[in-house]
Amino acid sequence: MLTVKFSGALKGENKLKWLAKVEVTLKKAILDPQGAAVESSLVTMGYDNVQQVRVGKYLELVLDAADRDKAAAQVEEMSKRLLSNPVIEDFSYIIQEAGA
Amino acid sequence: MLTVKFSGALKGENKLKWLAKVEVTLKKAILDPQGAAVESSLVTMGYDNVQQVRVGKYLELVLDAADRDKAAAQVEEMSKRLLSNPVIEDFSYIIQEAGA
Amino acid sequence: MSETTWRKLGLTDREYDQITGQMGREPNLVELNMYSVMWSEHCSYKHSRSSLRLFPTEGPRVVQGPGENAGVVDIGDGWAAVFKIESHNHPSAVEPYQGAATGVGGILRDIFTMGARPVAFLNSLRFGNLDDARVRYLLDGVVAGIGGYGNCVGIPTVAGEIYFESCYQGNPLVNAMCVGVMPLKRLVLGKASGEGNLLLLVGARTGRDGIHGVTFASEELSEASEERRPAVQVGDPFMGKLLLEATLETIERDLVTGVQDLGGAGLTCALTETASRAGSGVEVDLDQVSLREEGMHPFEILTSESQERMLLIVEPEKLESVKEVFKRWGLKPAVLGRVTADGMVTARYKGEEVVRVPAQSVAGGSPVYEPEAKVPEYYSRLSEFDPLKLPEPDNYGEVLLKLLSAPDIASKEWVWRRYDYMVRTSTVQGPGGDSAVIRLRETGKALAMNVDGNGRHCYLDPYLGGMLVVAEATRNLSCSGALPVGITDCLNFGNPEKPEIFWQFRRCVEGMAEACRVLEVPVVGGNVSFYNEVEGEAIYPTPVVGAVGLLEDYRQQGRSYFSGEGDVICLIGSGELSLGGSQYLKTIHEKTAGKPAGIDLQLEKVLQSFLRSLISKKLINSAHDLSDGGLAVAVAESCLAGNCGAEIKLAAGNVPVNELFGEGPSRVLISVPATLFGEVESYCNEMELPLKRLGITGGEVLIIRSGGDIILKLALSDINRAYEEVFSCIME
Amino acid sequence: MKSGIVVFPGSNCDLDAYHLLRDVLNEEAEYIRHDAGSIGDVDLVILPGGFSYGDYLRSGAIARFSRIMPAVAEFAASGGLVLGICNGFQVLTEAGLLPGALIRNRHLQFRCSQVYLRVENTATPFTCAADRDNVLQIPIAHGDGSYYAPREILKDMEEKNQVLFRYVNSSGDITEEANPNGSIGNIAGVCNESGNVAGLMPHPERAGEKIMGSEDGLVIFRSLLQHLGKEGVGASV
Ligand SMILES: Nc1ncnc2c1ncn2[C@@H]1O[C@H](COP(=O)(O)OP(=O)(O)O)[C@@H](O)[C@H]1O
Ligand SMILES: [Mg+2]
Repeated sequence: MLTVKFSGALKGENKLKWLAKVEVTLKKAILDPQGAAVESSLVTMGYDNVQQVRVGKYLELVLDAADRDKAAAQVEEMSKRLLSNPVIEDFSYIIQEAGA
Repeated sequence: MLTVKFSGALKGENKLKWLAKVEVTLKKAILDPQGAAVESSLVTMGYDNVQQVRVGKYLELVLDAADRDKAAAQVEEMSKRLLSNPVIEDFSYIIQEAGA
Repeated sequence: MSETTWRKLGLTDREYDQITGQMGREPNLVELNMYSVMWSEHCSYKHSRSSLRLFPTEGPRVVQGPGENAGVVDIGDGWAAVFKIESHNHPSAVEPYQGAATGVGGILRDIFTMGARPVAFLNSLRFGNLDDARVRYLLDGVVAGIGGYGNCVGIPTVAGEIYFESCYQGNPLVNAMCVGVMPLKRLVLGKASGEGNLLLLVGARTGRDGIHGVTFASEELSEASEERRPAVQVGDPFMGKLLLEATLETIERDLVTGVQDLGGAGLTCALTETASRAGSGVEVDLDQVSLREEGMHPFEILTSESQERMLLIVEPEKLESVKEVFKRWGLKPAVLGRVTADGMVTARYKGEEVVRVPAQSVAGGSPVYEPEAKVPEYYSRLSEFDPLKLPEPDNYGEVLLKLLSAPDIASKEWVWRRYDYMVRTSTVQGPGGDSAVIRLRETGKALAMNVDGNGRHCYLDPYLGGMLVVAEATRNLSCSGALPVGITDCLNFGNPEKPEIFWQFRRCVEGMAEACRVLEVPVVGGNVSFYNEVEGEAIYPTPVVGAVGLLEDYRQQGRSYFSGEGDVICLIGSGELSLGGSQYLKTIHEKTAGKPAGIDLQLEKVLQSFLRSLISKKLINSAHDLSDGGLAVAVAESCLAGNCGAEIKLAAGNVPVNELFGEGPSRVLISVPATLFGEVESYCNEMELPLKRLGITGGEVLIIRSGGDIILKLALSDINRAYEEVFSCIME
Repeated sequence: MKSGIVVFPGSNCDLDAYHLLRDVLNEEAEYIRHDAGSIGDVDLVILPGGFSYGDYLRSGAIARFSRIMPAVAEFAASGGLVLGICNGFQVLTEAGLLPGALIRNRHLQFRCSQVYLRVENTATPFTCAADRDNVLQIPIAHGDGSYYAPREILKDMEEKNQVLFRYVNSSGDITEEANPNGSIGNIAGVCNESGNVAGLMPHPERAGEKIMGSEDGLVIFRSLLQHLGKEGVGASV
């Protein structure tokens, strides 16, 4: 399999560590039975002012990249290819500096 | 079962809608088999600059509350009681205005 | 070393003195930690060892009895069955999903460690009352965890049992059993033998999880248990599956000398036990252990209970081949050190020697206690209770429906449909029958298996209860036509340092041992779980027996349900009955009291062998063991599973409530094709076994007469509703 | 017929498929490792059930990046027959070789039980030996088996007869109660546009012997044999 190597870009001195936080949620059009189950549990527990509970995934990862844009581009790509399934899910992410 | 009712507080006119976003992650010391599997998959896919992948849960919910503090207090309580298991998980959340 | 240090680690002053005596010096902190975990109740069996010696552990088929990771029994054709049961009660009480999942993962490793291919999981569960939301949460989590691990590793979960009593409210029982098979010649033991052989650690990386898990299992649950939370581990069934396949491959290819899984007490247990079993020593370098966290102290590395790890003993020439096998499964073994001849476990860390302890002393030098036993105050008081003094119910049909919908008796399909019980396409009898049956493709034979326990009986009369549980477990096998070949047991009790609890324990073991002797089934392994108490309140004494039997032909297993119109229904076996400790008393009168019916073990033995021969001669269509709820429940269950009604008649003059709902051992309901009845009857006379002709199968109703009067008449559909729907209604 | 059964780390129904093909049907079968570069000379590729990579992240998500998958895609593109069972079906949807996705069962629980299926299209290599009115009894065992596809895609699939199996009751009716997992349109199995790649959540390989409770799963393998027989076994290679 031909794989894309990112490490090359990092060999420079200005390689930095970034923390990416990715949220993956079911598309709005898709029924979310987990969210519904959590909502009904919350209501039975007495929290009857709660609505529209949705349950998704939260991923954190650290990556090396020369700058924030490069980090973001890679996170975007990984999210599309592996971390989410575009048929059923949306994703969003933020990138923070994670120190050297 | 004695249940805590929150709806009472909301009967007033200044009832607002809040959007809570809750992230639930395994405690740092606890093994995260999913994170490990995702990490090694990313590495074989060529993203070998990625480390420390952790997979958790992401929850979104809308609740009525008179003010942000009240909303936060309730989200905190629900997170402890139901949304996470404090034995193995940590959680964090943010509260946003969701409109009326 | 100050006394607070060892006391904090759960060691008594005397035990500390014994340690210094055996070592010839004071231990350092790392060594003391190793002693602390290995001398904990969970690992050292210090309060139970002398009682366990009562079990008969030998027999013509026994290849390996207690003392190894699992028992091994010869099943002919050069094949062996390997099985063991283990508890994971305390972890499941605080994190039900992971507690149960890691329990399953742990027992799985005990089986493939021996070289056997695991073929089935079973489990025995106890919870508090289902009207408590926390109990429902625990049940749901435990079931999901058992399925989560078992389904993922691809081994069917085929049988189990679940009971609900308030004594388990804060301390549920989660006992998991695994059965494997292997060619006899493949057997490997957990021994570090051969000076110069290498020690390899493989599997998950080592983290801080589960440090002092065994001490957690060796104390009562309390508020403080919450702070022990790191003792809860997360299972990784995917890693478990890789380890299983890779380890079996190295064993098949004869690449390893010894194998030991890492369970309770982690590396400490694995190193000291493998060395002590072989009479050797080991020398390891802790820097080679691949860690998940930075800054772990040597004692943490040595006592971590991180899951999914194995220790292999390998001849140096075979190292590369072993590495190559693991590599193909995505795993990388680390060479920790080597086997020595000096009887010591030596560990180095960052170039310094941090441990040097005698292996025999750590693994087997703990004191053996002979605790005081005392008959509890409740014993005679409860046994004086006479259930027959209670008013006779006025509607037997209603009572039966109530019993069938009691969570103890009701269908557990809600539970077992969450387990993949079919994977490996060898489950020829899955959950729901008297025992599960797994065919062996290689030989055309089959293994029957089941788990049984009855805390109520053991509470009311531990000696009798101990006999009853062995009798019932093996009887269930015989009802499937299988010859019992061995049992494994899990002894769940309260705090053995309390004389009343130790009395329960001792008497149960004595009863079990006696039954095993008479019925000629050896105990080939097991587990003891003490300290099942919450704030001083103990659970019922709950020994659980996992039994394994052999069927010569997998196509010949007996069925437990009626399968055709016009068959003669009979009851064979003992006539002794009692409502004492019965399900009737519990469900209808909310009472646990009275004397359970006694057992004649000789009669039991004859009955079981008679049943097996009825089945192998194809003389009967079904055989169903009479257990909780007595005759009425057994008949109803036989009707339901085969969707076939029945009409039966009780002898006039007896008390109907006792006849219908009384419980007693050595009783089996059979259905016989009308044309074969004469033959069965005379065969039964020949064996001097009592036989009572009760009625006939057919129709869509269950009718029970006493004398001439119909005392119970229910449509199968109503019976079905009571039996099937309760569980999902409560849980969803 | 020669089958290649792909073994991913965590596959666990590979043995069952192998056993059915070899011991019950007396056909050739071999295992193909997930890290093999090619699939060799086979008539049928089976992606078996199980928990590839523990089903971590999403069922099938990690397996679909295995080294063997480009070869499977190539085999499919050249008209080769590919059958995904349960986890194998999930892998095929993740890889885009079949439309749609499999999400958490509606009731959120793993479910192991016998179900009934109706064959919706008998003109494919996987179903040509079936009768349209036949109701098949085949077991399921999965936690993520709820089939989903966006409306437009579903419409397109229906038009092209890509729905192969639907969950029905024992009399063959599509009902809510007969749907064990909340699948859209009771869909239990689908194929690609050209009909040579199919996936289903139920386990036909577990329904191949009476003693296992049903032999109805054999119809799928008999179809494949019939189809290949017509074309001549191995003729395409
Ligand atoms: N109740 C029992 N009956 C028979 N054997 C027992 C019992 N309890 C423990 N044993 C035996 O003692 C040995 C040690 O048990 P244990 O520490 O649970 O093993 P492991 O660490 O492999 O799980 C095993 O061989 C086990 O079979
Ligand atoms: Mg062991």
